[in-house]
Amino acid sequence: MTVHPGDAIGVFGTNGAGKTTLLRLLATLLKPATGKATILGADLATDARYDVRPRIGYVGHVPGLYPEMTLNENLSFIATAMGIDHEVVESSLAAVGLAGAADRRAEVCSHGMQRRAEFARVLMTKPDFLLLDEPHSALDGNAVDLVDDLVRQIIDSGGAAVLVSHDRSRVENLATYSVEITGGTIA
Amino acid sequence: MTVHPGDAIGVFGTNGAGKTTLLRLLATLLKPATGKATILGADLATDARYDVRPRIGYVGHVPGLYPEMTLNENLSFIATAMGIDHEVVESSLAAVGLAGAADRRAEVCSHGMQRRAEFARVLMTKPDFLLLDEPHSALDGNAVDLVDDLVRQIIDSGGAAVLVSHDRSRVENLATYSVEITGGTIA
Amino acid sequence: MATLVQKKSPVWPWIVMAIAGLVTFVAAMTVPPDAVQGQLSRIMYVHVPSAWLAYLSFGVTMIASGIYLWKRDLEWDRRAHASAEIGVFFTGLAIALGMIWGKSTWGTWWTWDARLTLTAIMFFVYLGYLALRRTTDDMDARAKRAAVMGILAIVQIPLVHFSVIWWQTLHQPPSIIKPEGPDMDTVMVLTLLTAVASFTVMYIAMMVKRVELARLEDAVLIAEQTNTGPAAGEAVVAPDLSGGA
Amino acid sequence: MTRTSFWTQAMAITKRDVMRERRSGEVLWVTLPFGAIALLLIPIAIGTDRPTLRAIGVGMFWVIVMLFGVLIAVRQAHTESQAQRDVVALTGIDPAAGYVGRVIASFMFLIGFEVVLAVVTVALYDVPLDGWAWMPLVMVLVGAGLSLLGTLAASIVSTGRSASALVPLLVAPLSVPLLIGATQTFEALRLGRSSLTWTLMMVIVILLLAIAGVMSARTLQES
Amino acid sequence: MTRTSFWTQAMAITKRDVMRERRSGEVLWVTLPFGAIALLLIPIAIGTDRPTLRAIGVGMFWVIVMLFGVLIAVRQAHTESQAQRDVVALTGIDPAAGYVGRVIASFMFLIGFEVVLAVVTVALYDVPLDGWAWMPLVMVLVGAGLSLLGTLAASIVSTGRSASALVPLLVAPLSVPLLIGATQTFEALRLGRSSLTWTLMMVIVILLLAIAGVMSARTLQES
Ligand code: HEM
Ligand SMILES: Nc1ncnc2c1ncn2[C@@H]1O[C@H](COP(=O)(O)OP(=O)(O)OP(=O)(O)O)[C@@H](O)[C@H]1O
Ligand SMILES: Nc1ncnc2c1ncn2[C@@H]1O[C@H](COP(=O)(O)OP(=O)(O)OP(=O)(O)O)[C@@H](O)[C@H]1O
Ligand SMILES: [Mg+2]
Ligand SMILES: [Mg+2]
Repeated sequence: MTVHPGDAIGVFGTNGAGKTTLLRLLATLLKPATGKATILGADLATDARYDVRPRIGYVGHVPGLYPEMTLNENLSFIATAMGIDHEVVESSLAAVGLAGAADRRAEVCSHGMQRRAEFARVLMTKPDFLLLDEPHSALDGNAVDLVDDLVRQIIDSGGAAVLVSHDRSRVENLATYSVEITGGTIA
Repeated sequence: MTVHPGDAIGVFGTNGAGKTTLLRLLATLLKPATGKATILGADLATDARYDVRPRIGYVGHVPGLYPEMTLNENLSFIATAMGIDHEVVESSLAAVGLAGAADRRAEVCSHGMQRRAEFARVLMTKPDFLLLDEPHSALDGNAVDLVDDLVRQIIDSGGAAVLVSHDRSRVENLATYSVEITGGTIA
Repeated sequence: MATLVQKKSPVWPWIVMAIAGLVTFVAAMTVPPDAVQGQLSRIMYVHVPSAWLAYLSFGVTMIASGIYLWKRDLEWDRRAHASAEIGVFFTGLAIALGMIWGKSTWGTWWTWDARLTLTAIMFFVYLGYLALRRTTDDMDARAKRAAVMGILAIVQIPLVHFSVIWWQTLHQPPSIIKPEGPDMDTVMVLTLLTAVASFTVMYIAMMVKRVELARLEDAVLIAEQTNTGPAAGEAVVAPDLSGGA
Repeated sequence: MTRTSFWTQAMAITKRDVMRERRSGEVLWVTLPFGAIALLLIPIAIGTDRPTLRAIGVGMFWVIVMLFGVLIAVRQAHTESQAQRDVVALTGIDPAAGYVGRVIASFMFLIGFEVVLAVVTVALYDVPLDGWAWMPLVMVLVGAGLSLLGTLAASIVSTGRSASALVPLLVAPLSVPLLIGATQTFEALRLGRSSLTWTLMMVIVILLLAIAGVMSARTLQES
Repeated sequence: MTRTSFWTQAMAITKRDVMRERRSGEVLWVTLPFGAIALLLIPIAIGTDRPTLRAIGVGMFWVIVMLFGVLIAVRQAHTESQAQRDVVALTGIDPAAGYVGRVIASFMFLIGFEVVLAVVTVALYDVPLDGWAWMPLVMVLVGAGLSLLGTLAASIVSTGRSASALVPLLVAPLSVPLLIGATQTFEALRLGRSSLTWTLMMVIVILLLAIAGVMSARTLQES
């Protein structure tokens, strides 16, 4: 399976099929036990995978925010570490409709707000390769459109995206093609 | 707003509107600051709310399983505490398609498997009042049908259900009527 | 992966171990008893080599760990592992014999003493090294974590060795490896050296056997990991919609 | 569905805690080694003067038991998530039964902890063994007191973030009588006096804690 | 997007840790009071015999600093979820910078911890103040050593089953030289000898730990 620039791939499969595992593997967060995979030109089994990390935009199904820090602080931390301008933090939060909640601690934000903040993070880092795990869950109608927009932006500017989802109709709209996973094998 | 036996109510609203808060309130997990609410005949502001708890089936958007215990152990714990026969644990897990994963620790189960286990728990306790927060997220097609079935069963046998969701079309199919929440007020 | 399993397992290490053990025993039994401690001083010819071989084993673990981190060759990880396990064995032996000895000379099995306590800590630290290896089946991750610990844990050795100089305690201070040269009776020194030499040979034989076993263990692990059996996702089946529980 | 009895509920909770401990090995593999290491480090730090070590050995043992014992008992405050608490609350378990169940589990861990550390202390400090026949009784009392105290503290912590600041304030004044009771029992025995007063004091503290814990259980469960 | 420098990255991590501590108050409100309580309980337990207290005061101080200090430094192993670790890893931060950043944060907490406990010790134990001029240096060395050690131990065990079980075993061997260095420095000063050897030993241990931590950071980040 090869993902080309400009591609958006939908990945489907039953619960426990291995979709999340595949995504974390592509995100360089897991190392392949066997087999070979290359991402943005870097072999996933070698240390080269570290170099491509800043170009990957990954959103898992569990938010990775620090609960006791505000949304703004959470994103600012990432921005400082990656050398992103702090104005971008605010504009990204505003872009996902969280301008008013920027100074709220993540733990008091609703599930959907936390997920929005995760998308703000991805927006901020302008990745070339987008990896989204169940991107539409917990988001309301507006936010869902926002995510679709984000994906289109990335692939239009020559990036690629892999979307894991159970919401077939929505993702198939977005994806250039789709694959099915069963029992760890890509069909 | 009154929920009658046999009703299934869909609750919609933007992210952060207060849907989860409403649900936890109805589940007696939060105490209302102002206003009055009664559930299964018990006033939510008084201690009577404790007595109705075993009759409530609540599934939050975060799974409440103990990660280091197996699915079977997680459910057995609840069963012992509530005086439910242990055979029901196994049949409930089988009913959600997890018979083969019953002896896996919750932490190695995929997100969807954990959610299925939560539904097995609700199935096991046979509640009169079902409160589901984003019931369809993270579930594959099969499991989604299961949830719908569960809701129908409960309302057919004279129970009631409140479903919080962003998946309007699916919930509207199921619900006897729907409400919209904006900024904490039920419209 | 076929290289991991040798066709024929060598028998010589077993023979070498037996001979080395016998030599040590004979040497310890033929040397004249110590003037002060009598027959029990014979324990020394096993106690001291055990302690030294423990040092040697842990030293080899450190070096092999370092080479592993450099070359990323799992063979070095297996050597580090094997050596640590043998080292734990020798440490245990030194402690057990020391306790028996202590019961007769100090009148107690165990006492607060810097060397005793630090030796005990060393024992547990390397047990911890072995435990760390059990926390994951991912061979690379396991090797890397273990290698870092295998290198760090080496500080135990100078600590144990010099502890008797740092504190005036009950245990014998170094009597052979020290600036002024050995101050023991020549016969005793020679016997001790014989014992140390045969223990070293025994160590080498044990290493050969243990590394061989480690290869087999890894081969089994690889077989388990490549033959995934029923795919993980197959534990989940379509729900039973026939009416639930 | 039949409503279950208080003891069934408490036992379900105890069983859960024991199982979680068996899987995570937190007490067995972290707290216990730390306690033992503490006892080992003390002589290294204060010097290996045997009479001093003999003199402070028993006291040190109790201090380590108190400190780590409380840590064992409050551990659950950190290991339970909001979602998990919700699930337990909705079973309709009597919060008092939950409290008792958790106390029993902690008590079992603490007794194990005390026994192992006692062996280590005797081995390392060469402590005088007079009055050892009282040891089991005192250990049980201290174990009961600490588990009641720690579990109560843990329920206070889990009700809110800033509340954790209260734990040391709660634990310190209440663990002192336990510590005094434990050490003075042996001091009294050594001097040939009756140690009944001290035992009685510990029993009273334990009763107070048990009453406080059971009575406040429901109040503390709400967020 | 420009790739940021090592120190920018390390500082981002330090800032994050300081902020999380400020919000949760884990060190300030739990570990610190517990350490102080420990120092308070000891005289209660072993009797308030002044010469004995004077003799053991300094040693006790260091033992408590070691035990709780390590707990402070390994706390992050428990407080960071997989999802949070993933997010940090994907920023492409140099793992060595992450290590250094976490060490600096722990170091700052530890220095605060040491200062407060030192005050408590002086107040409670009436310890001799000879050689107090060396105190800041030794405190800094111990703080540095413990934060390097604890952070390294936390990253060695951060993944894998029942991993936290290993923390005490990892920490014990390396904390012993620090403890010996700290206590013997003052012992040497008391006896009028040079304490340089001890200081040197601590510096060597610290250097070893720093090298080990930085070199192994990338290796250990992978699961
Ligand atoms: C549990 C008790 C004991 C333990 C854990 C123990 C441990 C050790 C260790 C680790 C060494 C190696 C030291 C080094 O060279 O760096 C050693 C050496 C030695 N031990 Fe023991 N020992 C114990 C009891 C005894 C007793 C009771 C005696 C005799 C009374 C004894 C006599 C010696 C002697 C003579 C050496 C050689 C010292 C040298 O030349 O360096 N040990 N012991
Ligand atoms: N513990 C808390 N303290 C203060 N405010 C909170 C707390 N929990 C939630 N809130 C706030 O209450 C509001 C409603 O949250 P709630 O979780 O009910 O939203 P929701 O409708 O479920 O949203 P979503 O669709 O994102 O799940 C949010 O603005 C949130 O920030
Ligand atoms: N850490 C782990 N150790 C062992 N097995 C694991 C681990 N994590 C996941 N698994 C197993 O791997 C399989 C695939 O899990 P994965 O999370 O990739 O599924 P998924 O396709 O994302 O499912 P879902 O739709 O439920 O999110 C599952 O059977 C799960 O039990
Ligand atoms: Mg998944
Ligand atoms: Mg919600």
